Amino acid sequence: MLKNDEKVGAVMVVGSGIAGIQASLDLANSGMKVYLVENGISIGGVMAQLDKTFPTNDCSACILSPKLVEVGRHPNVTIMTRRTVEAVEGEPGKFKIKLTSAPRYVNLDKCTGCGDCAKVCPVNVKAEFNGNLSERQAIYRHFPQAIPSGFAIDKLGTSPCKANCPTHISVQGYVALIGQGKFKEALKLIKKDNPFPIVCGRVCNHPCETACMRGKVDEPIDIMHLKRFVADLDLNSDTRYLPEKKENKGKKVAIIGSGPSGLTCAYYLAIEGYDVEVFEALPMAGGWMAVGIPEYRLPKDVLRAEIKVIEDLGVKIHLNTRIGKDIPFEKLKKDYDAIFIGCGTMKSSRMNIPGQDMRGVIQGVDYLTQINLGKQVPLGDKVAVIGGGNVAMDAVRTAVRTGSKDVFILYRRTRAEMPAANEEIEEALEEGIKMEFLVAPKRVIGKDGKAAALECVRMELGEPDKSGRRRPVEIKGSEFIIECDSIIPAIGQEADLSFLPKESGVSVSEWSNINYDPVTFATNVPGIFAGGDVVTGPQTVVKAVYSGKEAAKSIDLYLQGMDIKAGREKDWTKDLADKADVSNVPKSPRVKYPHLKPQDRVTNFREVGVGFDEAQAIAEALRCLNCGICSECYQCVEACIAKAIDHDMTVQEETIEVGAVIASPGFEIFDARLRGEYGYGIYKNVISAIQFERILSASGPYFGHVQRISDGKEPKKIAFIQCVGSRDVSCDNSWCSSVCCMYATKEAIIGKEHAKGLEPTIFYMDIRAHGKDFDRFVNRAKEEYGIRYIRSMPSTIKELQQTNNLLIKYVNQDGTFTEEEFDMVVLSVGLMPPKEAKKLAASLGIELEEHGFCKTSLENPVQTSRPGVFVCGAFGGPKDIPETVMEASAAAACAEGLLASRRGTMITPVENPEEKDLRGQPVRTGVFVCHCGINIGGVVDVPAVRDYAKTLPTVVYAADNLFTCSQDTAVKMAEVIKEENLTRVVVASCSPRTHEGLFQENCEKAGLNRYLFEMANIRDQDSWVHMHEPEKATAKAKDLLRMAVAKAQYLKPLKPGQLAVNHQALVIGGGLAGITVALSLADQGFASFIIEKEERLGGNYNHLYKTLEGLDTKAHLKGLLEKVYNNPLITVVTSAQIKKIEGFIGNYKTTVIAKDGEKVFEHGVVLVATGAYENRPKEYLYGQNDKVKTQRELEKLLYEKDPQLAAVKNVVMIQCVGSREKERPYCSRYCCSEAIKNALELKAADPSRDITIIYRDIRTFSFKEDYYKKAREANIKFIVYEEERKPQVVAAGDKLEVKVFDPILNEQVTLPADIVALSVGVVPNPENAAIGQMLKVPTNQDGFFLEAHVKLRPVDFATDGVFMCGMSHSPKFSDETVTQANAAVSRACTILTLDYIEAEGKTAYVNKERCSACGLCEINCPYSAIAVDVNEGCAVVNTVLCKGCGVCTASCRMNAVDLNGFNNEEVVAQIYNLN
Amino acid sequence: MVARRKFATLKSFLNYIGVEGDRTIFTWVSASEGDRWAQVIKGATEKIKALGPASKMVKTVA
Amino acid sequence: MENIETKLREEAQRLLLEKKADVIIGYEKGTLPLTATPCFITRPEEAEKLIWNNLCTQNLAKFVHDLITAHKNSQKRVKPEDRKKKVIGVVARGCTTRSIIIHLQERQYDRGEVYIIGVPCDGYVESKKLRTAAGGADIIEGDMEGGQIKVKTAEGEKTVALKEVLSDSCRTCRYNNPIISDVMVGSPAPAMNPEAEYDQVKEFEAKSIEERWAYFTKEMAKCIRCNACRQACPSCYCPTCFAEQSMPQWVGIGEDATDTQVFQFMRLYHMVGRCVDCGSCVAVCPMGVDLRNFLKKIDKDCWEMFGNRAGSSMEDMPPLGKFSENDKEDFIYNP
Amino acid sequence: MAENLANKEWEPKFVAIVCNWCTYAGADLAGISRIQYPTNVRIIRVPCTGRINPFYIVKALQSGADGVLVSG
Repeated sequence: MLKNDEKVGAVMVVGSGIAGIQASLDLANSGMKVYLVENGISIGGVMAQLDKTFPTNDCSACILSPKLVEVGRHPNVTIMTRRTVEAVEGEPGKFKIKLTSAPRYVNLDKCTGCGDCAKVCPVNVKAEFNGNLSERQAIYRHFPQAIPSGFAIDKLGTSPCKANCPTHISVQGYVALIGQGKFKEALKLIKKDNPFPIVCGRVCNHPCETACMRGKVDEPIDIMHLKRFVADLDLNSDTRYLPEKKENKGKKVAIIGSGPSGLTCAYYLAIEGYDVEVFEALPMAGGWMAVGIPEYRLPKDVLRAEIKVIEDLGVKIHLNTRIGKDIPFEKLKKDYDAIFIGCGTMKSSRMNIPGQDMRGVIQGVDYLTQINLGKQVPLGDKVAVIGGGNVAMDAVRTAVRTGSKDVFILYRRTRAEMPAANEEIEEALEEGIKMEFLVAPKRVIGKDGKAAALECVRMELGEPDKSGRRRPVEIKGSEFIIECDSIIPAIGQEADLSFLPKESGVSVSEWSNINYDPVTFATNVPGIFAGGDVVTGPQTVVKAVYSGKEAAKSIDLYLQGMDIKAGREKDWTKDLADKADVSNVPKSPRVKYPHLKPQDRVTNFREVGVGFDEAQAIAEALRCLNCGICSECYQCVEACIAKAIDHDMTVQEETIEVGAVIASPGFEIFDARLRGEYGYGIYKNVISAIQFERILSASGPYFGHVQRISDGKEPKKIAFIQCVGSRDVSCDNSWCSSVCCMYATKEAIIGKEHAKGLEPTIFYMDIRAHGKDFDRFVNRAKEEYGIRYIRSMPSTIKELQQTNNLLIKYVNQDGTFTEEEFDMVVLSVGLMPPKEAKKLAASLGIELEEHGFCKTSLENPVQTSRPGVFVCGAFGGPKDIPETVMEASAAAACAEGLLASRRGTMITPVENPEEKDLRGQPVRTGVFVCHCGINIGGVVDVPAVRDYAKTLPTVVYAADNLFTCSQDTAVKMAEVIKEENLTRVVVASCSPRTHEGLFQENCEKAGLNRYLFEMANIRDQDSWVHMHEPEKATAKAKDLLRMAVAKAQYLKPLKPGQLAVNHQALVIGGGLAGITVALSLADQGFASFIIEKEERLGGNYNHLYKTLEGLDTKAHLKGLLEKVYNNPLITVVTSAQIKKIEGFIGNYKTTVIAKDGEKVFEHGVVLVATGAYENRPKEYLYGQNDKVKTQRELEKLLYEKDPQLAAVKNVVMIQCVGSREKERPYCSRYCCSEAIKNALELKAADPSRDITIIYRDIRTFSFKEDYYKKAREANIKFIVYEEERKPQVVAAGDKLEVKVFDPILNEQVTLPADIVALSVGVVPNPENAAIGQMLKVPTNQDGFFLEAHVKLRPVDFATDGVFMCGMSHSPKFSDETVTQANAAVSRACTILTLDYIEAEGKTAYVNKERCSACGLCEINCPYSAIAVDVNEGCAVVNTVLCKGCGVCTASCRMNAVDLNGFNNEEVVAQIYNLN
Repeated sequence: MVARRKFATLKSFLNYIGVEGDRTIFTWVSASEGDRWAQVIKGATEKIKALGPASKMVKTVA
Repeated sequence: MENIETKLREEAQRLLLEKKADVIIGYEKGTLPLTATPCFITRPEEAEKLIWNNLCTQNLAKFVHDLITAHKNSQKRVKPEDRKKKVIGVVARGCTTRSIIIHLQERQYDRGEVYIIGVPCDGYVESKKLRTAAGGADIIEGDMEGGQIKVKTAEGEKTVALKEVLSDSCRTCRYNNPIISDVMVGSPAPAMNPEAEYDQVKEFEAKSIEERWAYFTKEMAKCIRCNACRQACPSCYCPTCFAEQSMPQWVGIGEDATDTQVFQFMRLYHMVGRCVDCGSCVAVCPMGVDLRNFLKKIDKDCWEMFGNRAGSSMEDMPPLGKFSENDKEDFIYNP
Repeated sequence: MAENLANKEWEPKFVAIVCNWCTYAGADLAGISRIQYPTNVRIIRVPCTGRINPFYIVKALQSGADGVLVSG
């Protein structure tokens, strides 16, 4: 065990859905440092994707957003996205956690979330946030209110095309840009890495296409010709692209040779600011590009145009200047700061056969050079070209064009081994050129000293040689003679290094290539670099370009005196984006590249390729699979004004020290494709519930319009199929996902609200509405919305070809089948363990349970198998939001309990800038009008409202925002406040009830007092309620805004008071909840008083023996009570009654009547744990016949091993006795499990017993479903009954009979019973109302306490400082009670840990001169916060007690009392501005 | 609750001096009653519409 | 009456001599014939000036409040422990004591700060009525005896029955004897006719809304905003009347008719549970605005809705400072 | 006024002075639930109906509101 001072006051929360967020907030608000770690790019989890939440139909985003913002801005929370936990070492109190972070490629400190990057991103991918129903860009955020609000880039790795391109151009990038019609941008991107797109768009050997992933589907993208397309566009445009040159560096570089490597080197050096001079021996620039490649492949004027760009950059090209002859090499060395040698291989290799020097034998290189330089070379009719490379092809095709009739190739290997580009060979064949394979020349046969024939020999392929190609071997005796007029050997080239004197010291290889460094292209002599064919031997243009580019970088570094090699080596084969499964990609062949017809080209030198037109280019580009996702086109980099984008980010590792870990990774949604019979992924109109949720969402793919995927039409009949991937052993998911019945009901209701004609049907097994107010929700769905519920599981779904409608076949209760057609099917997919569960469990060192969810302790559902590591939310099992939130708070409480001693040691205090002094300042109002996406903007003419705002008095600034609540707007607002020197801020958006605080914080951050802020509610009370009257809604928005602006000018800066906090707690009720609360508080170091009205502690838990899961509750309770009584921080008062509770948050005073008289306790918070009671039934002969028992009574008999059970053979259990009825329309939640628990126990004791459970719906949610399954396997019978057809219990002699209608048999059955056990349910504590009144907190219509918010504040009351837990809230299981108790403690600790509470700022104040001290205010004040001071002769306000209700103010005839924030001037200003 | 007495007397007095009682409407809507609010507004709009534009005690600003 | 006046003077003298009161507010003979005017006596010998008859019109509670407030303001600079108490003696009939009760309910002063010399009341003469009865001319001389008033004007002499010229408030007065007092002078006066208290209101209520509005606007149109009503009213003691407040300015100060309507309406409305129907405002109004018609409505509502009659009991709370489960809710709209 | 009544286009404009915790929240809920209602109302939010000075109602009428709704 660590000592307290060795612990770390920080907690890591892994997973940032609502569970992680709530846990983080509780921890951070009670003095803990929090690292909130998230896999994805933003927080919010699945809740952010939901449209509404059940059972109140609150907008999910609306209630979540403030939490997102709060956690996003919390100074004690560090949000870490794209992180993975790798390992957790250490012990509770001090863990070392190893994390890796995947690069985001966007610097969050700089990103403002403006979205300019996404606007220019050419890559569209499916938006998983919208259930893949819409598209997003490769740079993205999930939704506008996302936290962090910054963007992120998705990269799967380097796309193979880019990796395989020798120059590593962002191929995917320019292809994507072409696909978007951004041709200039595409060219610019190409030229970043290759200054010869015109050339490489024509004559490249395009290894990119070889690597293209599309090639695995059908054919690779025609990348080369796309490049030509944009290059030609540039070529033909009025203003050609010329890169920006950097400042002149005053240094000179000489380049030998004007081939692709030399000119590329020149190009990039010129851009870098060097004076570059190129020396070319020939009269034409371009090297082999000019003199090697024939006109018909690369027209000379086109090449000249490409080179002109380089000259335009300031590069001087000296033609006809041969180094070594015209200028000595040594002079260059002296005159220039650096030299690049790119002289190429301009010498043909010799065949070394007899007769090779005869007339009529002309070297291929020489032949092409002569022709390209415009000279005539007479060849005769029969021409033999020897070789299989590109030079051979060029020579042979040129010979055809110069008029030779019989032109052929002789090649010593086969077609497959020919090194020439395939299209070259193809085109040559098209042009009628013959090719002889496996033929080698032996000697030239002359006539008159001129070649006349060639003796050849046949070859065969032997073993592979060094190059990997099979070596040709002579076939002895196969010699033959071919007649010919000319022989053109084109078997290879080598460099002419005669210009390079030995003294230069430049090292040369045995192949007479210059030795070089393959990364830097430096020679062994400093300052001398070399590239292109001269270092590699004859290669391609594109490789030469690469060497020139890299050499330029080296020269730049060299001339700046820097290390030329450091960090430049890069393995392009790593991180290849080539692993994607392309098997499902639909085929779409290449766009045919237009050529001149062979008959139109063989007689001339016209360019063979015609080039794509725009439409063709775009179509071809759009074939790209975006295999890397991000195409690295760098458009975002250019678009980003904030310079936030960095494509070079890499994976990082880090280690963080914390005291505890909370795992909240959430869940995975079941992949419905695994249930093939429903056709998900095949039938277009079969969608998953999460997709439907997005369809319903106003910010979703269809902006909230309910429509079908196939045709965009509004569906009429829509079927929900429950339990897809839940309660389903066939896919190994035996558990119940707990939430689907409710979300399906919600989606059906909301769907119907969106599309009035919708007719939803829900197919189900049991409706599991086991939560607070859930049954009411389902009843409303049935009764008010007419939603049809069918208790049946469809067996198949078929799609109808014409309509894409779906035919569902299902079995009726009587066994017959029905087939029914639906327009759309929604699958209620279940909750699965998170994908990364196993890996995460291994990293965290925790165990998983059998289904793959996190294994938890029976006593404490947030405790994992490893001490110090806690769990909350769906990772511990499927659950809904309030339970998740409770667990989150409970986990926070447990972590705090462990680390209480280190509270406050690692946090950052909130610091706001100093407030502006407004004295003497005129009122300057800034107005921000919100579109709220389309929520407001879709109805109200927002720009018109904005412009109207500008006309209002005091308004000096008005703007409209897409989402005023987003973080980027917050930043902007703060800037505007400063820049415009605003003294008032008015936001026209949503409700101040949800967003005022957020905007006020923005004001504070800009140094403006938070009370100088006002809102106009133009969404909840305008656009949303006047959706069909846009003009009137706009007029109303203007009115509301005018009123708000009018009010704002009278607002005053306020300074709220402070209030000391008492650090003790009052716990009302000493059941399991109360005990847990007290112990948990004690763990955190806080004293508490348990007030219990009974004589002993324990409440209902006293009556429990075992839980369904097998916890020995008697032993558990005993252990807890021992701890309670031994804990010095806990005071227990039993047989006690609360007389009165005075005071308020932080300072309560409670008077308790105990056995030994009245006691007064002072405390800072109140935790209500008043519990509930077992219902006492009147029906089914209970109380009249002693064989009718409650489940609790039966449990006692069972575990006390009562002898009277021995003879019991027939047991009938009746569920929902007194629950889910008119009088008590709620479900008591635990009865189904309790019945199954007792039934299993009865059966285990005596397997011969006949047990029947008569039920309405079996609600064994989550893993409890396994016990239901076990019960059925144990032959326990289940008969369903409807509310209007209840069973009857009748006495039959000394036995009982239960009569019930069995819908499967379709008849009344009579069951004999030795015992009838009633599941009687729960009734609320009748004293709740009285206690509620003392605390000024409400109960709901059923008599349970009403929480502040059913989803996100399940243990809080609206009244600060009061919390609830256990069955005072609603019926629940004991383990849930423990969780809720811990949760309440966590919430309470956010107050108990404070030394001071900030009082409300909007409190009453007295204008002394007006006050006559009449005391009417004092009589009226409900909080005793105002009283007449007799000596002063006027009323005085206690601002700490004042809740700002203003009752005092209206009772004052003198208007002497007024209310800050709502003062008379402010309200009257609004009234005056009505019209 | 105290406020109710104020409104009851105010409404009665306004009516007494000749300002139609239906111009001042007092009601309650709880936080969970969105629908009631809509009904209140519908009803109030109808009542007030039936009275025609206000003229009594209305200050006309030149 | 002579008998009462004598006792009154004796009592006043005794109070001043015994220093049980620092000042006594009563009535003395007015300078004009058939008038009485408030007087303030601080010396025992001045007690002889005091009179008590049907000409004593004004509600002296107003002056009690004024004197005590002035004294308290003068004490504000004194340390609390050194502050001096001042006791005001007041000649009080029923309505005066009701106003004092309201003051006490509204904690304007302590019961010990006022010494109430209760006097029975059978009504006071409303001067406007007397003048009309006398023919409308200035009264030169007058005498009152045995329920008859002899009046002499430039146009001649006339005898008027006292009950003909009593104030409307007095005719239907329910509390014409003091509700509280420290000493009672004289025996209780006989009851007036309280049953007819709301007859006029009921009649007005029965009129059409347009008729009512026409009457309201007609009466308000007379008002010249001289504030005499406010100055006379014992319940109007606000340090700064809303009509004079700024930030916000509640009522325009120009001649706009609606501003006058709003001013009067709100002043009248401020009388909920606070108007004792003493008639002082009516008596002082130079324009003869029918304020009572509206004040009685407020009184009636207060009684019918909350069972409260202003200042009728020391035990009462201000009706707007509380509520009852039995309050009617019929004014609440249910869609 | 008769003219105005005859004019079907006339729409009243009235002010609702409402409590923040009850009616204002209820009105928000109407919005969240997208319950549609006439546009004639302009809401002034106060913390509690107890804060509503009767004077506000009179001032609203004087300012030309066709009606005043007070809702707690």
